[in-house]
Amino acid sequence: MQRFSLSEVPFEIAPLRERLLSAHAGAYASFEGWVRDHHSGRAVAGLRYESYAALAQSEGDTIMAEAIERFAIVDACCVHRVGDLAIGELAVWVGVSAAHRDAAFAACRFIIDETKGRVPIWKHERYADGDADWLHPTAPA
Amino acid sequence: MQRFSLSEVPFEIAPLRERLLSAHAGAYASFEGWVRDHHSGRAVAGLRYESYAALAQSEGDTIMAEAIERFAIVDACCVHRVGDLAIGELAVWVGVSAAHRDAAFAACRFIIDETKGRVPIWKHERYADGDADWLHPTAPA
Amino acid sequence: MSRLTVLYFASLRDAAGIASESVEADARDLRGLYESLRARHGFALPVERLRVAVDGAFARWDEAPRAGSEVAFIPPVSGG
Amino acid sequence: MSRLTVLYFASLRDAAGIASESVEADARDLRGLYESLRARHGFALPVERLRVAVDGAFARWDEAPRAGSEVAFIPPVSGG
Repeated sequence: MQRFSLSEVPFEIAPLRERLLSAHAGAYASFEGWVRDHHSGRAVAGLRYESYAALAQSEGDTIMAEAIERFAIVDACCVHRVGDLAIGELAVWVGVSAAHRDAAFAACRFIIDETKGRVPIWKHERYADGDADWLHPTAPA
Repeated sequence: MQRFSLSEVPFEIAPLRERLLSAHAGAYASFEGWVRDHHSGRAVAGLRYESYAALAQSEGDTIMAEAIERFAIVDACCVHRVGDLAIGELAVWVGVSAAHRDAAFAACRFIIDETKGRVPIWKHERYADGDADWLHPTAPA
Repeated sequence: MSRLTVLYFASLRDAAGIASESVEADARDLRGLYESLRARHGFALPVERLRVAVDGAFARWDEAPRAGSEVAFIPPVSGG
Repeated sequence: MSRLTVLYFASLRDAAGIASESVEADARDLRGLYESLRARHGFALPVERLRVAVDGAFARWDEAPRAGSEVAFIPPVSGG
């Protein structure tokens, strides 16, 4: 199972979650990032995610391996969209199964934080006023 | 929308999650508790949840109101199964939408912790060796 | 004397062999009511490990039993 | 002189007007290579805010440019 992947098209969560189900796991934590209609006080019309695909894949793989190593989890998966997204669309999904909820929550948080901080994906926001911009945050988002 | 509910039958997550989607929400955290095949080193064959339904409902409602009050979230929902459950079945589900992930994770954790600690629901485990027992934990589980 | 209904859940119900019963309470407070029922049914759980509810809301152990009310003894919960 | 390929992403690509180009690198290290390309294309981001990758793996700024390699300058990321 490939734990990290980029998707150029909308993807279904259900089959991904299904793969994490296990008779040994009592806890499952998940996170979803959705495209919001506002950012820093500006009305957002839509956005585009661009990635350096080869490096994003290897960095994503590294993050998932770190999560498996650090936390007492059964399995984990993360999918990040690239391309054009509309308001309300799913941008990123993380799912983690574990025997206990402490590890499930901690690993889920770790994966989304590291993905946002390290994986070479960039967000290009189009604003309602016609402006558009690349987001290059100065501090960890 | 009733934010907390007990369910005597298996329930679908998708329509519950759907109700939490919002153009204002950029983050969604969820938690699921599944019936594990082991507990404290013993092989578990299945379990039954019993509740004091009237008090469980009012205490659940209180927890959800506290979560809405304490955290910067858009909405939240929690459903807990009662009755007989097999290994791998969904026992409890929590979903939270928020503008940002900090609040989504914190509220999701709060709701599952408080539900486990305060809502009058009891777990009766049947073990593979034929034994069975009510779980009355001495410390917060 | 107050006639009221007592509800039993989980291990208390198993020990009592019934889910509820109507009792004549002569105890001064709910704590005393539990102690007398514990003696009758042989409940393992001491009052310190329970909570008590009256008519569907959590109550205090030092409240007096009210005639016609529904009293529930709440063992440590284990949902989730 | 090392002929290599440079990849541009996000605001760097917009500023350069191209996604990649083949360059003759005469800089001593990758930091120097970025500085020369920054001067040519007018990139707003200083080297301190970037990371650098060579052939699909993160690299160090003090590495020497290698002929035939693929160098990518990584602006601050904003996925999630």
